[in-house]
Amino acid sequence: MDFIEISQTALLIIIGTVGLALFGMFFGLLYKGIDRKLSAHMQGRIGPPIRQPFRDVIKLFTKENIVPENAVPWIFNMAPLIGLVATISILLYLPLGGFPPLLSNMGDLILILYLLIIPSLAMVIGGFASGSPYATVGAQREMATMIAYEFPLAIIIISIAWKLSLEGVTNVFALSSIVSAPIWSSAGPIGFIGFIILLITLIIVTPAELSKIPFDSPEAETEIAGGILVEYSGRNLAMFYLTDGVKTIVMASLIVALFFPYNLSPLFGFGSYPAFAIDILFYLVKVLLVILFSVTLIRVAVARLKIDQIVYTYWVPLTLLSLVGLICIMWDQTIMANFGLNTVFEMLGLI
Amino acid sequence: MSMLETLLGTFQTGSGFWNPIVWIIVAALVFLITYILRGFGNKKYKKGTEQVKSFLSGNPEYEKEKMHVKGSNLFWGFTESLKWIFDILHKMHTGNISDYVLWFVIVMAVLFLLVGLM
Amino acid sequence: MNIIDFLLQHSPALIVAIPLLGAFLTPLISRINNKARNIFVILILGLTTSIVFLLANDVFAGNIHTYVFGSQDLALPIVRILFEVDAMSAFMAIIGSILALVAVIYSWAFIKENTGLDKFYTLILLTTAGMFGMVLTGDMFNLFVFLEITSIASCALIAFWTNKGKSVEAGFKYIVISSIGALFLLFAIALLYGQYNALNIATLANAIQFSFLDKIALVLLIAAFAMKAGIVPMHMWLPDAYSKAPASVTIVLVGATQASLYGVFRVCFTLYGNTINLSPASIGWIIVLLGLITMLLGVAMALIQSDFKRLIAFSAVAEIGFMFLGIGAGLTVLGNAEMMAAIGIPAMSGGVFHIMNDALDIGLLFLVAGAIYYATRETSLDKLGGLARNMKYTTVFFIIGLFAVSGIPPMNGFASKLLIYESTFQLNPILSIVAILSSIMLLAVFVKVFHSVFLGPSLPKFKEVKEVPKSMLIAMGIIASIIIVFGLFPELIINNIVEPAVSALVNYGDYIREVIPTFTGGI
Amino acid sequence: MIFNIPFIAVTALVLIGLYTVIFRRNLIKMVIGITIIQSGVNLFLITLGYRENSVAPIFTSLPPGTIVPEGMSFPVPQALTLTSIVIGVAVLALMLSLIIHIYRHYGTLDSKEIGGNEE
Repeated sequence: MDFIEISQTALLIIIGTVGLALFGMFFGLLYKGIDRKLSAHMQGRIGPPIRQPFRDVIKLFTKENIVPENAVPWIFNMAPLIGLVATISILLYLPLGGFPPLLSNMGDLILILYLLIIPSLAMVIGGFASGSPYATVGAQREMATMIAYEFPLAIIIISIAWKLSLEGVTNVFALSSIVSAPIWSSAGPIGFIGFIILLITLIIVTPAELSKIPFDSPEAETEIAGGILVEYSGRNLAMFYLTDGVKTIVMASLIVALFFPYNLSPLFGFGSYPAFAIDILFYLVKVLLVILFSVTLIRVAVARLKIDQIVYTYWVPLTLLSLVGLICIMWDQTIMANFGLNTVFEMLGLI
Repeated sequence: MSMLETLLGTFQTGSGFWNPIVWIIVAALVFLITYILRGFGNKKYKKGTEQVKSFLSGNPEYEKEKMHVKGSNLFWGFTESLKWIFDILHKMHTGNISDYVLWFVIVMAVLFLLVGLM
Repeated sequence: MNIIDFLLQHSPALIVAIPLLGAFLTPLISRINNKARNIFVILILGLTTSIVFLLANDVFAGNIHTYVFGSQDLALPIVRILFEVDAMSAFMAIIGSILALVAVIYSWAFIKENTGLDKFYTLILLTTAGMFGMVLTGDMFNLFVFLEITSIASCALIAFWTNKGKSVEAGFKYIVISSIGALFLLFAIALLYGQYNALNIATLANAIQFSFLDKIALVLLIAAFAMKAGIVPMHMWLPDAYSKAPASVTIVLVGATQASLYGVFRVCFTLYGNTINLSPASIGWIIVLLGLITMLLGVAMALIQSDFKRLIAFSAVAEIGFMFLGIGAGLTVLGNAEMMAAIGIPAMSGGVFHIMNDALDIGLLFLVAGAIYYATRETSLDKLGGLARNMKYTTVFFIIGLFAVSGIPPMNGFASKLLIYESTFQLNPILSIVAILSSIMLLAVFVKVFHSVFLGPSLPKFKEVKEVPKSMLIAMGIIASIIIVFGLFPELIINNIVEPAVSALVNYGDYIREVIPTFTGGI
Repeated sequence: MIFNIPFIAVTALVLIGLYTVIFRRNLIKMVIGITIIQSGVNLFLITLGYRENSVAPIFTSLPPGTIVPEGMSFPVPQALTLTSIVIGVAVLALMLSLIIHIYRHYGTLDSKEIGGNEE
């Protein structure tokens, strides 16, 4: 690698980073607006205009940025920034539309799993740093929720990687390999059921990852007055607001990349720029659908759970569900070879 | 140049990658962007007024010790829903030296069984 | 012959001899004054550390060092004691030397107000010497002797604050449990000696048959070493000992515990390496299973602790589970070249790297806990709070330790855990899932500490608390900077330090061939 | 059969010692238990060194007609046992001195009473 190549790569990464940061923030807020509008319509309200989140951010920027006297100022101010930075950096490892990940060979699925922890961790630490009892209660709830949903999430990610490793895919944790070998194509009938179970689990994990109803007890406005965010105001709150938006995009893109990595351009036979355009559009539609199902619908349909109920939900029913998914996939792989439908038919003398 | 490449090298696990330096560079870049963005916001607030008091739904503030949630009260929801596990664990740790030796003997017996079955 | 070559040639003996000599000179030196004694001890350990690095540099290049005390004649293999240093030994010695050096630097201010410090430093040097002896020796009985030296010295250190009942009690528990463990170890050594008339690890490994008695010996060895390493459910002495000892002792104890861990791996890979393929998976799976239980129970217990040091001790237990998982996964595929390259080597690299990372991370956290104790005389999480204002540097070091121990990128813990997750899942997906879960719970554990010690409103009773003295900050700074460097350049560390250690364990034949040139197995 | 008696004694001593450590609540008795285990292990070591009709391995005063080295009993187990006894004494002294301290602090030697400190 010579100097020119390195500088070209560096330039690409810099431009890509800036672009993705702006992309993430813009679409995060846009989807937030769409989500609010849709849920309002589902509840028979008119709802705010779609550009309302942008106005909210601008409004927050003009408000006073209060640092409470019980807070530890440097941690209190740093936490929102760190959260936003970590969230945006995940976008660089995710394939968006027809584009491969910008840093495709420099980070993998486990890294994304860990980077997804950082925004929640930043919120937790920010909440603890506010020094308010409400925020502390909210923050410890957020941490408990995090441990809770990480169990099924780990099962999902490891199951997918395990399945791919049996298919002989190299670098099974790299997003680019997962996208290039969609999991549905290699699964048998039982494995297919297994993956559907995993998809359902992941869709239920998403609201907790994003602190949305029914898993929003860390922020529960009606009981602990906003919880983690109770002491935040002004630009610090705006940072958390943006983090939330970007994180929605990240989670939706992750689901899209893991389960629906298909593109439209091969279907139409487009190349070059039309292909980019149609793939990006298709990707945005997929993200919208994922958000519709995993955030909006669940949010409208279900009421908030208590914190011990959240932990129970994730550690018992959902973990068991995802383990069933895992077992289905393992069964598909090992037992179908010996006791598959063909063998069963043969044993019954049908073939 | 080779030195630079070694330092920038991606860490390969056989199934994935991790390049800390590039992540640091990217994160620094994003930090710069967000920091500038944050700079557009209003910096001021009124120090020493009612504003900086903790929000307690209008209740008067307690003394500082009571405002600090104690360490052993954290993660209530988690310990509550998995209470039976923690109860068993608590019973296991008696703090009695005889029990420590007993556990050692039990583990040895189990290992004897496992290795003997081999 | 120039001095470097001379030092290198005699380094295995010098690494043990210098701290041992220093230990008994310390009471004499402290007659002069306290400062001279402190400088003397730091110099002794600095010298030892530099010799360790010198030796390690040579060993990592591929040379196994042997050092013979007694008969040079190979025909009488028993009438001598052999030190044999391969890359794994050197790796453990590096960890031990760093921890010991940091411990004495930290002690300068931390333990200044206590009496009986000449004995304190003597015991620290003795523990260190015992630890080095354990990892460098090539002789089973010698291993037992060094284990006992380490146990006795560290027991006295745990009970150093004899004015506290709990410390004495913890020391008593430690000596009871470790002497029983050591006796069973001796029993196992006697079983091996009775059959093969040898005590040398390489000679034994060459001759071993995996007979019924060998199996008994294996169980006794694994159980005894695993107990000394703190494997659940034999871990209960560890939180007592770690939490009641002074912080600078705890960090030496971490090294001593890991020397026992080294014992497990040396026994499984080298001593029984040639025969373990007779029962390919079982021993490895037992180790993996112990690792999983250790991880989950350790972290679950840590979650409900309300004492700072006890909580860190339980997470240290959980961390040991990760090493057992990684290296045990390698043991399950030992002797299968294809699986070894795909699963074993990455998993073991993760496990071995994690030994180093755990020593640094847990060490740093214990030092922070010690600093908090020094500043406030308090370790209960229910009584502390709001210290981030008074102790900024300590807070930063704690945040580094928090991120490192829970494996948040870009710290060193992430690299080793990544290796473990991304290799063990091929054996069984459950292994990785449990590992990821425990890692997240470790994060929760330390976030709880972060809140209850550093954050929250500033409490009136801690208004006067000041930052700890410079020597403690320097000690914490050394470890923190190593953590960051390891986190930023994991590839360099893996290639240059971890990989040789892993291949020393996997290619156990080289270790045996160094003594028995005719040995043919273990390629 | 007669040669198995030492091994039976070793097993018995180790088991008695373990029983004492696990089921006795007095710390002094537990220490005695550890000493019994130690005696068992030492006996085991010394038994291994036994060789029928052998002489002491002192080269300068061998009785005439001794086969070297087969006719001599091997010195290593004795050396091991001696080392082990020395270590045992050190451990014993340490344990007893700690017990004195424990008695001063707690006023009792009951392991259940001093033990129950787990948070």
